[in-house]
Amino acid sequence: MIGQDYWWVLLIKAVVVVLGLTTIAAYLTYAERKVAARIQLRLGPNRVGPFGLLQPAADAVKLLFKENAAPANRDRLLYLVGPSLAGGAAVLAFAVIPMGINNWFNYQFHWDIAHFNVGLLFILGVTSLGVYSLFLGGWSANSKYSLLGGLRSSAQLISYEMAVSFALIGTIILAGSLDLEQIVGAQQQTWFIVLQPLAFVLYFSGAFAETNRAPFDLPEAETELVAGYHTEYGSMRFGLYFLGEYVNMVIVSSIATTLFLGGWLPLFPFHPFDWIPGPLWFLGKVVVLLFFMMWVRWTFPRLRYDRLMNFGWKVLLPLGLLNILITGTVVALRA
Amino acid sequence: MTALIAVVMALAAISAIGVVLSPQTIYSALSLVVTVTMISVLFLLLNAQFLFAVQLIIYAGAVMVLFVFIIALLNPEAEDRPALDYRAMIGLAAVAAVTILVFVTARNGITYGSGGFRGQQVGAASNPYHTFAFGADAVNAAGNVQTVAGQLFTTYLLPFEITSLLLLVAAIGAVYLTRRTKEAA
Amino acid sequence: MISTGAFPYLLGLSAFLFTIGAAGVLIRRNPIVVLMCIELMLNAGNIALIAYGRFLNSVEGQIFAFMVIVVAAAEVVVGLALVTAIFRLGRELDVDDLSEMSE
Amino acid sequence: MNVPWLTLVIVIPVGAALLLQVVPRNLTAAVKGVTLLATAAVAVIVGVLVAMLPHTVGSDQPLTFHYEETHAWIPGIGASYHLGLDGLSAWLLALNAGVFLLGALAVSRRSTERLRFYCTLLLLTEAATAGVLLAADLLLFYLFWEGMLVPLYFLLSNYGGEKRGPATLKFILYTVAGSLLMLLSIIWLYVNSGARSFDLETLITSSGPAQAVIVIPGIHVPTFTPQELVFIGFALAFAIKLPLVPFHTWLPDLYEACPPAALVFFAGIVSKLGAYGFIRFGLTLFPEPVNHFKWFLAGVAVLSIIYGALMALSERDIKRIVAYASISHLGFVALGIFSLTQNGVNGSIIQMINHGIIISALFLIVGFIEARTGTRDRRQIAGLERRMPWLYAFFLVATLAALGMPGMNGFVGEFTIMLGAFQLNWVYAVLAGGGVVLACWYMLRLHQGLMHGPPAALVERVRDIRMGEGLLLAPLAALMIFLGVYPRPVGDLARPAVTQYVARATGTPVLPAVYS
Amino acid sequence: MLAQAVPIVPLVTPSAKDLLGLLPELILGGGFVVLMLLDLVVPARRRAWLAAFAFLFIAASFGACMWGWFDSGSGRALYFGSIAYDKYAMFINAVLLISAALVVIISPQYLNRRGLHYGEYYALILAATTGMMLLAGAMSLMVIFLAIELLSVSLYILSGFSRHEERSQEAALKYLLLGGFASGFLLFGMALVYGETGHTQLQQIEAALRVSTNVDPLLLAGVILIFIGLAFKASLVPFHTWTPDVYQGAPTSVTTFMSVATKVAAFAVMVRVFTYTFPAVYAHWQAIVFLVAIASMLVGNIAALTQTSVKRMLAYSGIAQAGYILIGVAVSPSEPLGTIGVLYYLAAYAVTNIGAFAVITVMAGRGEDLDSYAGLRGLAYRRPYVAAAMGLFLLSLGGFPPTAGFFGKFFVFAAAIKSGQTSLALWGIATSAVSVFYYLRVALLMYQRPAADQPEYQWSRSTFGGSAVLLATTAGTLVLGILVTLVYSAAAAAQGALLPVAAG
Repeated sequence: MIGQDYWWVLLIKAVVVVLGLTTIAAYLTYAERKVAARIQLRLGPNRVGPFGLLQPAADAVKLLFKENAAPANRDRLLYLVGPSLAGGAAVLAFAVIPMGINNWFNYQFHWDIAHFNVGLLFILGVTSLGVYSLFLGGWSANSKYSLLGGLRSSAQLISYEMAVSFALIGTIILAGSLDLEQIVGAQQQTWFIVLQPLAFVLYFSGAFAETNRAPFDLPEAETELVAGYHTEYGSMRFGLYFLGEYVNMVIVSSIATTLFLGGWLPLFPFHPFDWIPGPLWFLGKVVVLLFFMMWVRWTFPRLRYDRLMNFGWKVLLPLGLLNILITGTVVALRA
Repeated sequence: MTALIAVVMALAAISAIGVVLSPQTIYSALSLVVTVTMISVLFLLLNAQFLFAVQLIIYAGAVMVLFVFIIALLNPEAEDRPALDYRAMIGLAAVAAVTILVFVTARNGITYGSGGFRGQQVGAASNPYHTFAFGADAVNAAGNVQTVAGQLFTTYLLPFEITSLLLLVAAIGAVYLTRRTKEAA
Repeated sequence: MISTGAFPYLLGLSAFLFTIGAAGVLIRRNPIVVLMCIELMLNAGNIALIAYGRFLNSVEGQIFAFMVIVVAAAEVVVGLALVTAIFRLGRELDVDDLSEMSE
Repeated sequence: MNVPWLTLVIVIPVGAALLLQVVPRNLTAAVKGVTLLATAAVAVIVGVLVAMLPHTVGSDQPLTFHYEETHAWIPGIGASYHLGLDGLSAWLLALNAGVFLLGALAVSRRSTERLRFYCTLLLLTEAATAGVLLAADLLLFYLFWEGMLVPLYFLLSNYGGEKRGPATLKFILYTVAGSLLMLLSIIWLYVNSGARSFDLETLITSSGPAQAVIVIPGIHVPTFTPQELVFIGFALAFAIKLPLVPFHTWLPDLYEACPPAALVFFAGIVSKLGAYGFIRFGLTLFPEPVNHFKWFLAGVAVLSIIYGALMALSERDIKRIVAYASISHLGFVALGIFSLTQNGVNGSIIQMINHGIIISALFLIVGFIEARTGTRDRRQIAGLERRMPWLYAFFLVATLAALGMPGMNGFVGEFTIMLGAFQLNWVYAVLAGGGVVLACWYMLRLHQGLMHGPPAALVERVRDIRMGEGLLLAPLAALMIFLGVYPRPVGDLARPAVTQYVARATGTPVLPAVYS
Repeated sequence: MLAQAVPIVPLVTPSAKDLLGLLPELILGGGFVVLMLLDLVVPARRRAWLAAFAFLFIAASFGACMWGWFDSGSGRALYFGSIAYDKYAMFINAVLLISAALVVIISPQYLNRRGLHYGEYYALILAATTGMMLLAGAMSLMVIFLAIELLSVSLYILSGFSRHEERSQEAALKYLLLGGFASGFLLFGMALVYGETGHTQLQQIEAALRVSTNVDPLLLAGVILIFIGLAFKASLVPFHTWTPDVYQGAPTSVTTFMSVATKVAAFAVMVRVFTYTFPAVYAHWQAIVFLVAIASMLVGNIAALTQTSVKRMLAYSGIAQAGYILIGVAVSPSEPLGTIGVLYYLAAYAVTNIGAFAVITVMAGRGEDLDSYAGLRGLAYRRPYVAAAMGLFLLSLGGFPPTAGFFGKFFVFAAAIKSGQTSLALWGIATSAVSVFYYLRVALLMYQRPAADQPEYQWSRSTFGGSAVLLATTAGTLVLGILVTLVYSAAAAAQGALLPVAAG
């Protein structure tokens, strides 16, 4: 079931989430530059607004007003479809991420758009569509660099999706449900990062690859592919891809939070920690993970492509299977 | 909700036409992506959540990507035959006829009457295997993933095992057929 | 959710997809597209299975559909492997031309 | 007497054929030796069996089988391995053994090239024809009947004249079509008999009365009853094999293309099997249809007699002349059968034996002539009398026998048949008599043309037949004369069986055996 | 909202006894996996070992079949009605296993000559046979569908096994596309039947159809679509178009296997589904089966007349043979002789056709197939025994006694007449007469002297394996043609114990 909300509540939730995600994504670009600057002993953006906080807005204006330069023999329709889809799948997946439950005046309010009894499956299903955006971007431009980038990214995404899904199954076994709220609820005592450390590492490694971030950012490797699948994109169309990447980051962090870091649950299940509302806990954990991703990006070298694929198939996947095997055995023995 | 269903079904149908009539292979493939996605939504609406996920992950996320991949790699040229020639016209007429016929047959209440589906009534009378042991809404109450999974590994274990063999065969075959050997020219 | 009244429409859609897939197999020549049309037919079968299963309160439909998806995946993998192999041998892809042997 | 003699008759040739496969191909003497030995052994066994066959009517059984062997074969459908010998088949079996022995003797030593294959096929054919004559189970009968075609096909298509390809195909297609219809009829009989058995004796006793298909109640519409249709299925198969006139077209072509040595047994026995089938199965299983159709069938037989004779008159190729003569003679056989009288059927059996002997001799002679002169055109040959006195003598005997000269065996058969035909209707007998007159004409003309007058150019250098060849013809000629003077052995042996058959066909009760 | 996750349906796990009943299939499926692993360790020069291993597995599975045949516990459905453990399945399994064994024996020589000797071959043969055996026992629409796919996918790959030959690859692709097309029909038909009866298990479908009074058009559509799907696999007219091209393009040893085993499995399931599950609607599907049978006999035989390639001729002849076998299905379901006839015909067809194809396989030269009629000319002069065997197979295909083919035809014709459908038998007989023409034409060719200008064809020497197979098939053809009751009584026993009807 998708939920029992009134349709207008749903609408409001949806609008808020979409706007919120775009804003967060925009500010993540700012954060990334700041973090990069700190790591490289620089200042980062600091001209537009206080501490450069308006920089994302300025970027947005710039991208919007730039002239559209597009390859002449592109596939006109798909050239437009590609960027439009970017981030779409990710936003859709966010619809079922629970950020808390409140009971207001006998109205049970779920901090998500849709409460869905097989939320995890929904996420896995929807995120598997993300590949098309990259692929279409790479293919439609009719340029070999973008094509190679597109193909690489698709291959990479598919390979890692397997590993990532396997990593998640351990948590499902522990929680005994696919309902994300129930999975969070099962972490009341112990977060799954404690019970499933290997799975968390596997998932998050895979998540880097899924979001095309360093050290797995082969599809858009500047030095080899001149930025990969979006080489031939400019102005706001490029902006959409850019935005999509950061939305993706938010999503993978949210999933990791929900499945491994106890979602909206406080760090410790007692006062004063549980005075802080659940959604804030959730956001906090997501922010920590996002920072971690940026940190990694600016401190790790990039893998070679074949190593990347090997890593996915020959390390992550077997380990994921092993994790399932161990978890399943333990759960079966204890039951 | 009815509007949603109608839109989803219409999109599925239109994109299916696109699969057949697109002059370019890649458009066919992308139309098929839309079709399978819409079908997955239908599955969701039909309370088959597990199938929804499987449809998206396997079909949209893997099978269709493979298609798109191969098309991009091989880059087959557009067909020289016009997509909408007389054969296509005949085909589409047949499609329309069959669809309407099936619709009318199903609509006329032969398949189901006031007492529910005929298969259900007849089945209930003749069933030693508890397939209908779930009450009318047992499937709907909790996620039916559990029900499906439970049945999959007990009653339908044999078919399930056959699929594993099938996948193994397909994998071996694909590797064999695409493997480059020294004697390859 | 979906009421019984929608059933004829679902079955109609299923029949539509099935026949259009079948028509596609017959009128298209590119093997990749033909393969896609076959997928369309299998999907149509799945819709029918799940729609029936939903209104019969039976899980058999879903389980069957699941198996079908697996089968379809296996078939596509082999089919595309063959397409690649033929392409590598340097042939144009055209079903009507796949008749080197018929004299 | 627990030795399965009848099985041995079938098995010995098959075993010899298998044995031949391991004999080295170039050892022609060994190949010939094995073949001869096998055919001779069969001939001896058959001879003893026929000599010892009791001349009695079975008391409690519808048919009079001796030396019976019955084993379950396909018990699930009631098919059995049932062999038996009676007065009807005994002489034909003897003829069979004889012509194959002749065939084995007549194999030319010079054509060593594929002798082994030839001998294999000859032996297999012998086994199949013997099986046809011995089988008392319909399915088993069909097995041999159809199986016979296989070696014959290879024989005809591999060793023959230039036109053998189309001729063989024509023959095979004709006969296969006919026998497949017979198969259908056999199955129908089986299904509708109620006894669920293929055994001839069971089927005879259990076949129900024919039910007429009533198209419009109260009005007689000439339609066929199911049983009549089934009979037609059988009759077509037999008529093609015999052959009766509209189905005869394969015969002259095939005889023309057939190698002479093979013709000895092909013409000698294979075409008799159609007539044998008519008597054995047609008369017993379908008494009513046979009675119903006898006017028509006898008419066809008369047509065969006259047509064959007229065609023989118009031909120049001596082989074809003999072939048409054969059709004419077989018409007599058919006429005898369909007269449905004791005399007629008895005459048919005698005539079958006689014709087997005569036609074998004629084809041997034709073969010798062709081998020596290199032609078969009767107008190019003349005056052989002087060059080949021995051949002349044998040919004279055969000619006289063929045209039905009293004192020769041909006369006995034809005369008895005419008696039967007369009992049926005098018109048939008169017309058949016309056939005899024509036979005199064409046979004497042929004989005169070939033998008398000044020698033609082609005849200048021919030599007379050798000793071995003469020894082939001598027993045949002796038999022609012997059976012409003393035909009783054949008639006596056949009479008990014929009594039964005719009684069944005409619906008259079997009379107590009157042995005179 | 946090509903507790509790199992809704009581879960019953299959018992271990079920596993035992599935032993033949398990051995073969296990053999498939083991062979794949062995392929990794066996050196390339010793790949014949793999054939030996495959043969061992087949033999073991055959042993299990024999055990199952005499097991008194058989005659029931395993895995909750998914698969039958009855004599019928064991009969078909035995035929399939013998075919597979014969193919495995002739393969090493052929594959070596063609440079195709890879370990996957044997593994895939085992996988395909497993699929066919599962199909023979299938008692649920799901298992039928999956088993068909298992065997088809294996055969698609095997058809394209000659990787560097366009003909083989194209044959495989064509086979796959049309096979997939057929699967679509099959699936849609199954969906409709499932929806209208509420079941996928054949026993329950049969019971449901018996109970129900009115017949829904959608149900009939489903039945007919299932028939179409199966007819594709059995290559019946008008769903036969793939057959000649695929038979010709695929490596001959694969064609040998495919031409026989697929047909055996397809007809096995067709009998179980149509004769024993859908008898209640016999009146509705009879006409279509009837017409398809006649069309197959006509088209197959007439098209075979004009062929000049042996493989194509045998392909069309196979179509015609399928038409004859279908007679056994088209007769009334209450006529047991129909099923017995199908079983007998299948056994006869298996030995004969494997023999005929084995001759082509054994005689194949290096790198090319013995394909044209001209290539066979004069075979009897150089290889008299092989030619004699081939002649025997052709006669058997033509239905001459005393060979296996005669009794195959005899039983189905008898069934047709017995159930009052004489016209079917008449069509069969008319087309049989036509078929004699082209079978004997080839037979004659072998015994003709090689023409003076004929390019000398490189016939290979038959190896031990090839000779063994030819000897076995020759013996089988004769045994089935003379000692009929051996197989007939087995077929009758198999028919008598056939699920789902035997149980209810």
